[in-house]
Amino acid sequence: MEKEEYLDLYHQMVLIRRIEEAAALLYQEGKIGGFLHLYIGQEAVSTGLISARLPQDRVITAYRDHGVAINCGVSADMVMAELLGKVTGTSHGKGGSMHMADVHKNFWGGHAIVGAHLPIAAGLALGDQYKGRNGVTICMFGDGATNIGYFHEALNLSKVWNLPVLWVCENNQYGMGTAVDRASAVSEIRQKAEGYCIPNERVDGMDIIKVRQAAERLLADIRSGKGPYFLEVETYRFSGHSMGDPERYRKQDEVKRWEENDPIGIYDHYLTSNKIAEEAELDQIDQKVAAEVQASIQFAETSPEPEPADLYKHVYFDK
Amino acid sequence: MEKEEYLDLYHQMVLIRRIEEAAALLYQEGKIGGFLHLYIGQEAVSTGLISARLPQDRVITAYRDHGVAINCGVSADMVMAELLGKVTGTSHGKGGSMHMADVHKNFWGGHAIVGAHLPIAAGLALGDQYKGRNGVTICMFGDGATNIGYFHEALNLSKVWNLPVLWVCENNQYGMGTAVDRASAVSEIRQKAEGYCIPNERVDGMDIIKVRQAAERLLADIRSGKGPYFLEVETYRFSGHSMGDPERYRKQDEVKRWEENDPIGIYDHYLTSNKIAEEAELDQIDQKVAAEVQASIQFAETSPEPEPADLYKHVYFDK
Amino acid sequence: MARITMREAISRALWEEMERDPDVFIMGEEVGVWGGSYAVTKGFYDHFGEKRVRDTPISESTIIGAAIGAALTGLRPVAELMTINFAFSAMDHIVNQAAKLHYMFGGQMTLPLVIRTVGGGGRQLGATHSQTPDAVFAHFPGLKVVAPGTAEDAKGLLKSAIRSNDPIFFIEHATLYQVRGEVPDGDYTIPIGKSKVHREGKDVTIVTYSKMLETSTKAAEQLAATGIEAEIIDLRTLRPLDMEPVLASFRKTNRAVIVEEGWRSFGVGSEIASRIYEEAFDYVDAPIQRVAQKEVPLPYNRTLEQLALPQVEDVIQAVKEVL
Amino acid sequence: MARITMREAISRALWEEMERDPDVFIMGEEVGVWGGSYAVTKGFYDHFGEKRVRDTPISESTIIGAAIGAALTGLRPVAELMTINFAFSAMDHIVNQAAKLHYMFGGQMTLPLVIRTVGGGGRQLGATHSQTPDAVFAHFPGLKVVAPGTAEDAKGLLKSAIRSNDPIFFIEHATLYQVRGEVPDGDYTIPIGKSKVHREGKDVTIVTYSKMLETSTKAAEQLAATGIEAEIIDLRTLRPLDMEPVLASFRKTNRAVIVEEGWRSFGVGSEIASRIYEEAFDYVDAPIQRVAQKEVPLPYNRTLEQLALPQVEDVIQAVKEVL
Ligand SMILES: Cc1ncc(C[n+]2csc(CCOP(=O)(O)OP(=O)(O)O)c2C)c(N)n1
Ligand SMILES: Cc1ncc(C[n+]2csc(CCOP(=O)(O)OP(=O)(O)O)c2C)c(N)n1
Ligand SMILES: [Mg+2]
Ligand SMILES: [Mg+2]
Repeated sequence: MEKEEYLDLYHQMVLIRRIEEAAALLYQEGKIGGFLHLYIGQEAVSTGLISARLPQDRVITAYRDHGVAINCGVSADMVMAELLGKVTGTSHGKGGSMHMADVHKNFWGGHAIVGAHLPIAAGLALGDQYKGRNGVTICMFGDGATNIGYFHEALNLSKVWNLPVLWVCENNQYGMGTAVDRASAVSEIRQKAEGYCIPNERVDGMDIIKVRQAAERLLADIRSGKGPYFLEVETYRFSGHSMGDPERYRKQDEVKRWEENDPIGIYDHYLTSNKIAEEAELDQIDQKVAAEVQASIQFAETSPEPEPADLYKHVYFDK
Repeated sequence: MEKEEYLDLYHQMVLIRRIEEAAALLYQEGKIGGFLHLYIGQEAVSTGLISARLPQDRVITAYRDHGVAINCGVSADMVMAELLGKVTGTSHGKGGSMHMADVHKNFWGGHAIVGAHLPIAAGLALGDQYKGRNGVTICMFGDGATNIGYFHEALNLSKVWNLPVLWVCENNQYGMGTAVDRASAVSEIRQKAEGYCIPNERVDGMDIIKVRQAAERLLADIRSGKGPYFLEVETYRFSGHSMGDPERYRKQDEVKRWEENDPIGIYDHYLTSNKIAEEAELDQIDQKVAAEVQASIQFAETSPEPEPADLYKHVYFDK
Repeated sequence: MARITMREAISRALWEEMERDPDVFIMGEEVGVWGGSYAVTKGFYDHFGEKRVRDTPISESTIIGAAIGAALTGLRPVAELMTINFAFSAMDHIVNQAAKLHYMFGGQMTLPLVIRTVGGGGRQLGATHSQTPDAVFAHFPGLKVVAPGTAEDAKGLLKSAIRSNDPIFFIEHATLYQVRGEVPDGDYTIPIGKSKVHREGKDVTIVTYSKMLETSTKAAEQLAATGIEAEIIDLRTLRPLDMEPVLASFRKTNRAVIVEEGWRSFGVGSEIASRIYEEAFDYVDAPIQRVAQKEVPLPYNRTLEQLALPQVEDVIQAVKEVL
Repeated sequence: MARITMREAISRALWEEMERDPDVFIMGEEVGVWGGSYAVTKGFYDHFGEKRVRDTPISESTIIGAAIGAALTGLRPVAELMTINFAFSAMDHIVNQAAKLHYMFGGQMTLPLVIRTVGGGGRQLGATHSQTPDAVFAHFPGLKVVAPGTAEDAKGLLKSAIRSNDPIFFIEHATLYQVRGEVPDGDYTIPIGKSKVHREGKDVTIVTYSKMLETSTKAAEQLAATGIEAEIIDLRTLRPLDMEPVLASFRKTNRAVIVEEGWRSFGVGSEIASRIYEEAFDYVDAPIQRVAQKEVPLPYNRTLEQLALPQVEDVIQAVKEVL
């Protein structure tokens, strides 16, 4: 990687963090409605992964999607506008936090039914395979999602049809309040891939470099026709599952322990200790991000609401 | 086993075979309607398995259920009557071929939605665990059924909750016309159990002695609290998937090869070569079975149809 | 009598039934350690323990499937589907298994099963998380579908559901949990399959249930201020459907408005209207009006969402049209 | 024109569309090597190859989910669900995904997707395999639901469905496959969302679709022998619902009978009846009658099953009641 790209990754991670923090405040102010699932703590995962993709690679994820949108190149403005339900948002204000997408950025959403997007991901990959395009579909999902039937069916199909999918389980230790072991027969989620003969590995999701390197290697493998691969990424969400989570299911010192592995801190340290960047350069990015987030809020707040007539738009494509 | 039991197993296998043959004819005569899935070729599986159970062990299976019903102790009369849609049938003529059950024999059906009975089986086992009863639930299903999400969810739950279930996959090489490899990422189905840390093994399903021994051992293990176990049984259906199967998907010499391993022939040979029984004794059983089947047809044909008012019975239990 | 929220009413019903009968237990996502995603089972895990308050993996089919199996063995599971939107992920087990096993096996299997779930829009959760597809579940014979609109009914109906020997799909409304109502103390039941006059009136019959009972009541109050007395019938159960109170009211008012939160087409209102026409045709003075959700997937944006959902003014408007 | 079966008509529509557009492909259980469990795709695998005629594992959610994904990339999948009873195993993907993605993401995703499936009772398949729950699918905005009753319509509607850019749930009826009808040669389409006068008459309007078109036609013929001329409207599409021909006919006859194969409560008939009353109230001379399936899970026994299904005599009886 060139220095510029290193800094870009840092920028993305910090931007995600600050957008999420701003969103939390806007939620408390009642400007954002519905559910709001923050990505704080997991920034290294999608930033590392998606930065390794080629433009033809599709990305699809669950409802914890703001960060993923940013990594796919969606602007902070559009993310914020969607959170505020404005027409300028990714989904014209119709989707909200859980349903962001930008197909021109090859970002296929933001899906709120746990696990339901895995079969869709298989289909995206099928589309590329059918047309002889060399794109890979990157499909992200949580540990909890690996217990639903959709997971099983999609993984099986991907192997039987040798589809170009990178399955990425973001194991953040909990599905809502349920610790992995209380819901899953195996604690190392990657072991599930064995049941489909899908090659698999586990990587530290707090270290963006490790995620990035794994993603590069695996995307190349899949692109060369080797079929699906399963990557388990170990991570942690620093905030509650969504806003208003009583968090009775985990101890504060567990959270603290993980927070000591803050992916941004780790990357900051990596950049400075390897002399890739100076602290001052990073500070500058921090400041730029602060301004960007402010501007995005401004953009979102001044953007227009959808028209009443928009209610009836997009039910069908054909007239 | 005592000689009597050996002979009883032989009797059950032959009875199943002859009932199926008779059913095929009655179907052609139009006396049986709907779908009819024959168990011919797989008799050693359920006979071996179910003969090893204790009375408190529950059995549940898919739509290929006539043989299972017989092995559970349902009379040929009731099976035949159900096939003919008579009130004297296992399900009062309301279920038909695919939906036989006799809860007093701890036989919980006969389920026609592929894989849907696996979660139900987990629940049956949960019932016993909850009440501190030491019954094991034996759940049988096909190779094709292991591709649907229900399979995944049920196996996972059984492990997480340590439920007393014996999962039995009857791998008869095809789900309708689809060979195992064309639909499943793994050709050895038992490998799927690895994804749930469920101990597993594969057994020759054409040899009733092997099935029986495995079942005895595994039921004892499960009963002792060791949790679920996965048994793959290799077998073959000699007839089509159901009546009217064009059988374009398999070659006649493949069928022939398997027919040379006829489970009844193998068992016959086992009994005589080990001097457990004489050929004449077995012939006698064959004759007895022929009479039994004739009598069951007689019983079914002379049994009454349900009353028109029965249409509205059993929609609800409560008035 | 105490003035408690519907959340508390439901919670108490569950608690009392679990105390009463050791075969009653709860299973579902986040019902235990978390205390229920709508806090209905808060405190249950600590009190009843993990055997009777069972957190499940995210696997809706198997939540219902396993509950069916447990019910077949004689237990009385209360299976929770976090929201009705996820019921589609368990659809086969609800409509092909729970609704049919008793019948299909000639009555030998019995399923004392309650499926509790949460429906409704209005919280900006977007199209996949805001549905009120109650009519869909009510379409299947073999299932009973209950959807209370008051705290008192919620408690009494849930107790009946738990004691019943049939599979019951029990729909709570997310935005009613906070609503308070008078609830009798202690043990009481309300029969499943009985509609009820919720408010008396002589000029028009409003037929509704669940959340829309509140909306309709507000409309009735505003109408009363203009001299129009609406009678409100609360269906409470969608299957089996008790038309008697509806017809009795209609024979008196000769005019009806049906108010439901779900989509209009192939919804609850169409069934009620058809039944009124069939059974009280000679009493019809004006075309029956249906008030329902606009036929779009519910959008996130608050203004659009509210535009799509039936409002008090829509009810008033509809009443004026039938008068 | 040729007199072919509905099976052939559907088969030809698929064949011709696959020949016309290389992005059209078929996926589902047993569509390939077996040739389709109802023989609709017999010969396709050999001709088009396994890339375009894709046998899938038994995993309904993923058949629909993967078809959705492929459609999002611009392909035109025709996903087959062996029967509509198994659609419940894919319910989330049908109603929460296919029906909503276009709307929920503000129009940026488009799903040119056809879900073909087979419904209907009458073949002694028992409760889980004999359903006609068409109304359930028609309840969801975002989905289009088509259910042809003639070979000609089947071919023309399926072609339109394949060329459409919306998710379409296409319901064939198992007992219509053998029925022959005149079908124009070569390429033609029939627009989705258009009801049609199937038989002209002046005395009563029969509104129906799919298999019940046949039943209703038989009834009309018998009625004609007694001097009663029934006009039959074939809905063909349940969503979007085209009421115009229904209303036009009703304004002429002032009497209607709605005939559907599915359960009566919360079914198709209730919606049609409600709409007629709403939109042609002044023309109503007698309460509209619904003919539908008895509200029980369909039993295996032939006599009971036929008792539960709507028969020609039921239609005649209902017509006599409205006259
Ligand atoms: C089918 C379905 N069931 C339940 C839910 C409710 N729900 C939303 S998020 C969630 C937990 C998912 O956990 P995981 O997959 O680990 O993702 P994470 O939230 O940890 O990122 C649940 C149960 C849902 N949205 N969809
Ligand atoms: C959910 C569902 N999908 C499809 C079917 C149709 N179907 C019935 S049997 C069958 C094949 C099942 O194969 P397998 O599980 O191997 O059992 P086998 O018939 O070989 O005993 C299929 C696809 C069904 N009944 N249920
Ligand atoms: Mg998680
Ligand atoms: Mg098989």
